[in-house]
Amino acid sequence: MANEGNGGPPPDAEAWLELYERMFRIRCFEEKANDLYVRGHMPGITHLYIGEEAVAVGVCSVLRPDDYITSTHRGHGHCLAKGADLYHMFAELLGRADGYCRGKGGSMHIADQDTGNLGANGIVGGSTSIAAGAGLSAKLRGTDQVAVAFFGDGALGQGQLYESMNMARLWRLPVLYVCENNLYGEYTPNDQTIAGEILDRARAFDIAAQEVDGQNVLAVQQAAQHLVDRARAGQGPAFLQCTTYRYRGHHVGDVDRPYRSPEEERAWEQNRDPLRNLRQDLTAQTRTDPAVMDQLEGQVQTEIEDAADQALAAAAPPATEVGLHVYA
Amino acid sequence: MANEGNGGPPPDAEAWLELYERMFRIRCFEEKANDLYVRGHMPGITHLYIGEEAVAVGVCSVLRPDDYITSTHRGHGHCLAKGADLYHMFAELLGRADGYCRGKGGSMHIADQDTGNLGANGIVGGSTSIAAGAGLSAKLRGTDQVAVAFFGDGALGQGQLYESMNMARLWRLPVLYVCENNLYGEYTPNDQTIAGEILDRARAFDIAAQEVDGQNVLAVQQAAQHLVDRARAGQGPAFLQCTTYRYRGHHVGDVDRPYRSPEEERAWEQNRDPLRNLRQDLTAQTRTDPAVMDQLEGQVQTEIEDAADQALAAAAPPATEVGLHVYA
Amino acid sequence: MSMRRISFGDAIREAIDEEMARDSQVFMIGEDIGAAGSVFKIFTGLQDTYGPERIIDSPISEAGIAGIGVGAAITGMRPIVDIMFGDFTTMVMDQMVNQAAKTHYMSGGKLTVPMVLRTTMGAGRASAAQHSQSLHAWLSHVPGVKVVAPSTPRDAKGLLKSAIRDDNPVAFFEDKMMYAWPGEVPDTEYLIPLGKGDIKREGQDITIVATSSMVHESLSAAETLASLGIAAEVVDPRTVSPLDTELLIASARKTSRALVVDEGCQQYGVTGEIASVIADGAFYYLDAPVKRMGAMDVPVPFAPSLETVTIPDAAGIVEMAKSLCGKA
Amino acid sequence: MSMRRISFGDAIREAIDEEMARDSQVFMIGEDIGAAGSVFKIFTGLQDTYGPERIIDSPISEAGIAGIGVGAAITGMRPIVDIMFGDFTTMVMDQMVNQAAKTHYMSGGKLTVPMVLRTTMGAGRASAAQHSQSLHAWLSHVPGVKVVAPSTPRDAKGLLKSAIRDDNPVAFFEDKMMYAWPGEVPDTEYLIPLGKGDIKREGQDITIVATSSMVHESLSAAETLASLGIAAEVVDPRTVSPLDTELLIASARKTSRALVVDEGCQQYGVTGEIASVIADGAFYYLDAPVKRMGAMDVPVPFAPSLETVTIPDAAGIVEMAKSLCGKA
Ligand SMILES: Cc1ncc(C[n+]2csc(CCOP(=O)(O)OP(=O)(O)O)c2C)c(N)n1
Ligand SMILES: Cc1ncc(C[n+]2csc(CCOP(=O)(O)OP(=O)(O)O)c2C)c(N)n1
Ligand SMILES: [Mg+2]
Ligand SMILES: [Mg+2]
Repeated sequence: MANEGNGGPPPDAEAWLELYERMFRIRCFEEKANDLYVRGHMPGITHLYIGEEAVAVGVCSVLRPDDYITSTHRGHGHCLAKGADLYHMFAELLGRADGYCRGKGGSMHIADQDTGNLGANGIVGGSTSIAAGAGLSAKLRGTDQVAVAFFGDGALGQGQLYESMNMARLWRLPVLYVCENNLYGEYTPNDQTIAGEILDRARAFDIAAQEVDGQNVLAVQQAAQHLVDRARAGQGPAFLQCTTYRYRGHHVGDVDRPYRSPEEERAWEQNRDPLRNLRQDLTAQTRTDPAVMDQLEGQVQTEIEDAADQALAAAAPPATEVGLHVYA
Repeated sequence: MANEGNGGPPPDAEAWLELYERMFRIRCFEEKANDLYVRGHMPGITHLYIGEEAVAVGVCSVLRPDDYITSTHRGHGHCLAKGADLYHMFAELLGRADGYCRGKGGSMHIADQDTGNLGANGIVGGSTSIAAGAGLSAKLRGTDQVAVAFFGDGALGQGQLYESMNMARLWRLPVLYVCENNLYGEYTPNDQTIAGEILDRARAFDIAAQEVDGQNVLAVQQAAQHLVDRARAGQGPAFLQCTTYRYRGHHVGDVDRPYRSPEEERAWEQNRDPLRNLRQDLTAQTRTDPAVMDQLEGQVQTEIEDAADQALAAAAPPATEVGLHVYA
Repeated sequence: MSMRRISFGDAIREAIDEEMARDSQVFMIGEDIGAAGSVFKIFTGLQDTYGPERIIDSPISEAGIAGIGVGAAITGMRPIVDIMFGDFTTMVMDQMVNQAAKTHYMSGGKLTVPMVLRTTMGAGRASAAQHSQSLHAWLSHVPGVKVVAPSTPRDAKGLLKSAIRDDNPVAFFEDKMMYAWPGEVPDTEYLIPLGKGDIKREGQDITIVATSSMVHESLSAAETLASLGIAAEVVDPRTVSPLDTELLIASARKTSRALVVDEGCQQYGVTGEIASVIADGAFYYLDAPVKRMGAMDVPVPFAPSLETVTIPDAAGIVEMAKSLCGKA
Repeated sequence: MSMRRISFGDAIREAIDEEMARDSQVFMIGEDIGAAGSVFKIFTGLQDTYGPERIIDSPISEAGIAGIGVGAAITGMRPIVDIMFGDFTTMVMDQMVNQAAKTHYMSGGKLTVPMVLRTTMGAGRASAAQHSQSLHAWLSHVPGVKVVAPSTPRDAKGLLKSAIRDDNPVAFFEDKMMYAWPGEVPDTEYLIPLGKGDIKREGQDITIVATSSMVHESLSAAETLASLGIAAEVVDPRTVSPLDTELLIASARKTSRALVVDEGCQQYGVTGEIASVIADGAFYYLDAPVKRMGAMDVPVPFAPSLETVTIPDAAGIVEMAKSLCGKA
């Protein structure tokens, strides 16, 4: 039972349902994104967040709208969890003028300052110091905003992360480093690329660091709440390692996956699925009628379908826009 | 008594005298370099190693001629400790054709492959991955050479160092990371630039790390011997923090030094001087007659004077050489 | 000479395979190049042949592996450093420019850096701004590095073999769009010298200097132009630096008109250098100004409706050539 | 308008002081810029006025502070990132090129990056190859970044104030040799717009386009040329990108001869772009080929006997101008 033993708050059906809905929305969004790719509607490729929903939803559930996040190439989940709108996201993935970036960014560069999303990023590790800069900015402007840097285990290979953590700690910046450890960087298992213990990488800079089950949204939420409160209170940066797993390929085109076993994939999907986890908790601990969840799922699926259809019908940006936005 | 308590080998007058001579040679070289600068003979500026002699001499005393070192902007000590010749060094500092680099490198870029010195470096942290590359090269070529990366505490700010340590550990490369912690990076005390504990920065990568009194050449030698033997035996990289102090300015032009107190400087010079330390040990423990050391010092001073005079008399490279060595 | 038809990607793999077979000093390091055979799947099988010690999967540490390449190169190896996307050369500039390019010169000719940096260039895959750049102009600005940008499988194989044998750092740019493109290569071993351009099509009316994939756009433009009575000469420098200026100038003097096409951004890019070299060297022979066609000076947009307009194409080349020949 | 005589360094400090006084969003971050007042001693006292929170001494983490600048800029601040030597911009290319330059475009115009990257350029101090480069050509190749290279205290102050107020990333290159050079600046506040060149001396016989310190070499050359009956017009673009092409072309059309002088390496550098722009735009007016004088294409050597030959100087400019005017 996910929230047992993590000494979390007493079951709150309302709140849990909302977490469930958010995670489910991300999963459906990604399934639809994959579908759009397979059906040849989406230009380029995209990286799906399926399996990792609890990380983005758990962390963002404790953030304020004016808090910042920096995201990664696998950014749809962060974007939605922080409050982005389905239609403008699909439109961006499809390269339409109605997209969040008027079609100029695409899947890997969705940004939405209205929800505090400073942007997905195509450069592994690239956003870790950008998040520190957002934290410094909040501090200089005298607000109590917090900046969260989401990054994958692969970013542990980038020196930039360490420069960022050093300065964040020196200046007690309100930054939460969220490492989404899904065991692989592209096609390489990370035991081949990471020496030592991940948490020690943060502790070496005297940064509070802890690990949490990234498939348990309640556990993620609780851990994030603690570390974000700390940062907001001026107690400096923290590091949260979320152990998780991407069910699908590195990107939508990675279907064979010779670098890992079907057994491993099945084990994660069947025993540790964040949605199934929470669904069980909802029924077992809050006595929520499964029908409620089924209905919720139905609504979300309709939302997704409508948003995707609307996006498919939207217009591509006219060639005349190519020269816009090079300079402000 | 420097070597007491470090359980070092039984006093060996011969060996200790040689260490003393090497340290004294470096100090005299630097005094002369400063003198050449002050008298307007040296182009540009240079960074003196005075006060830190025990680090380079202690570490290099356990290296073989075919082992590699990568050095820093404060590199004269490393260069001499690894076996460089006084005349060619002075000639390089003065921009003469007889210099180690035919006058093209100068103080900050002296390299001498004959003694395994892969070069001083003007880029802080820049040589840490070069040393890892030399270690990888030794491993691939099947030799048992070891590569030592000397770098200052300031290099702890460079992400490059962490990328290098991660790979060195992953592939068990024969690399010794020697951090010369002299408390300052240029004009900034390093408590303002380093979060957490220095040794933890290496341990986070599961790299064996230890600290040693950088003013005690016997202690440095003993620690280095252990870590170099380990690396040579295929047990992987190690990290040695040597606490030391530069008596003079960041460079020869830094004479006022408002960023630190004269008291602090005096304390280091009077209580922890590596030369005085060893001289005391030599007399007290090996019963070496002070006259022997005085005579040795006299000889070294003469060497230095002769080498410098010879370099002053040497010719500058003809302008026709400017286009040479751009490509091999 | 009997020929075979292979893809550009195969040509790259064959060159590396042959050089690794003949010289044990050659090894390759990069991300996902081993078991995964690179994200472009061009190295499938190579690690099986040479093992993980010579085809090294690295962490996501571009700066670090470039530095490791430098260190290995100056100590007797011939590393090939694979940087997945040319956009990430932004992270290796320090090692390439301050170390690799200058080591031979700064050491007065003592140390050499026989290293190859392989990376990609080219837009057209809806990969957006951080995975579509052609940044070969930067390293071409740096003395001490050679820069190659081949256009055909035959050139790619012959030039890469020469690059691996060259005693200087060589940056090798491969247009990722061309990996699957087929072409003829000799059955027997051959080399193509660095620094020598190649006339891909002869003509008397106008010289079109083109690099990498732009050679193919220019050749198809030349076909169209021929049907309009304009005989275009298509010249491929193949090596961007050092540039085969004689060949370019001779062609322009012959045709009295010149157009330079390259996929890097036009401003301060490759076309500026080549155009100014021709405008100077052929000044008294030119009947029209030397024109340039680089990529549009905007970040590469994601939406295909925008991306396509940013890349020079055959149609645009035809228009420009016609107007230069007074046939517009 | 009443004027004062101040040094180039003072002009930089005054611009920053005035902008920090008028706008609390402006802050500066860099190495040794606080208590030490920068290694060039141009910021003495600034930290006393604005405190360590707005004049931030950073660790030696160029990539990190550039990223922090980007993050602070997109969240409401106007950071000035100080990179001590232009040679170290090799370490900020990723943040400047993949993040700062593209964020506005990739976000479809939503996010802006009002950030100034200040750094140095120029050889002549016997600082050798890693502390003497002029690398402004690279960022000039990148759409989305503006690049400034002022030649006088007056231009420096007015342009830096405009750069700080600009909503785009601006790279500001200061020739370290000029910091002590005096010049007239207005007593009252003024701005100089980015993108506008300036005719530093009028003439009818030849146009000399020069940047940064080369403007002074060109002006003294113009003096000599005048005595030989050649009236040279010295044009200073001031902003390298975006380039004031109209001004340059108009001048060349008027004089019918042009020479471009810049201290960056000549190959694939600033002179190539400017020369090709003029050769194209003034083609039908030119009596002679447009000539270029960049730094010699070699790493900057240490020995003064070699270094001096690598930098374009007045004597060389005079010779070139004479031959262009048929007076050689
Ligand atoms: C600096 C850089 N190097 C390489 C890449 C290519 N790349 C894209 S995603 C990726 C793997 C990232 O792994 P991880 O950080 O664990 O994120 P995950 O994909 O597992 O979510 C790589 C190597 C990149 N985008 N940026
Ligand atoms: C990448 C880089 N950034 C900045 C500098 C300028 N710089 C030269 S030495 C130095 C301080 C280095 O401090 P440390 O590593 O502790 O060595 P120390 O001088 O104390 O021996 C700095 C900042 C540089 N050379 N390289
Ligand atoms: Mg991962
Ligand atoms: Mg130090």
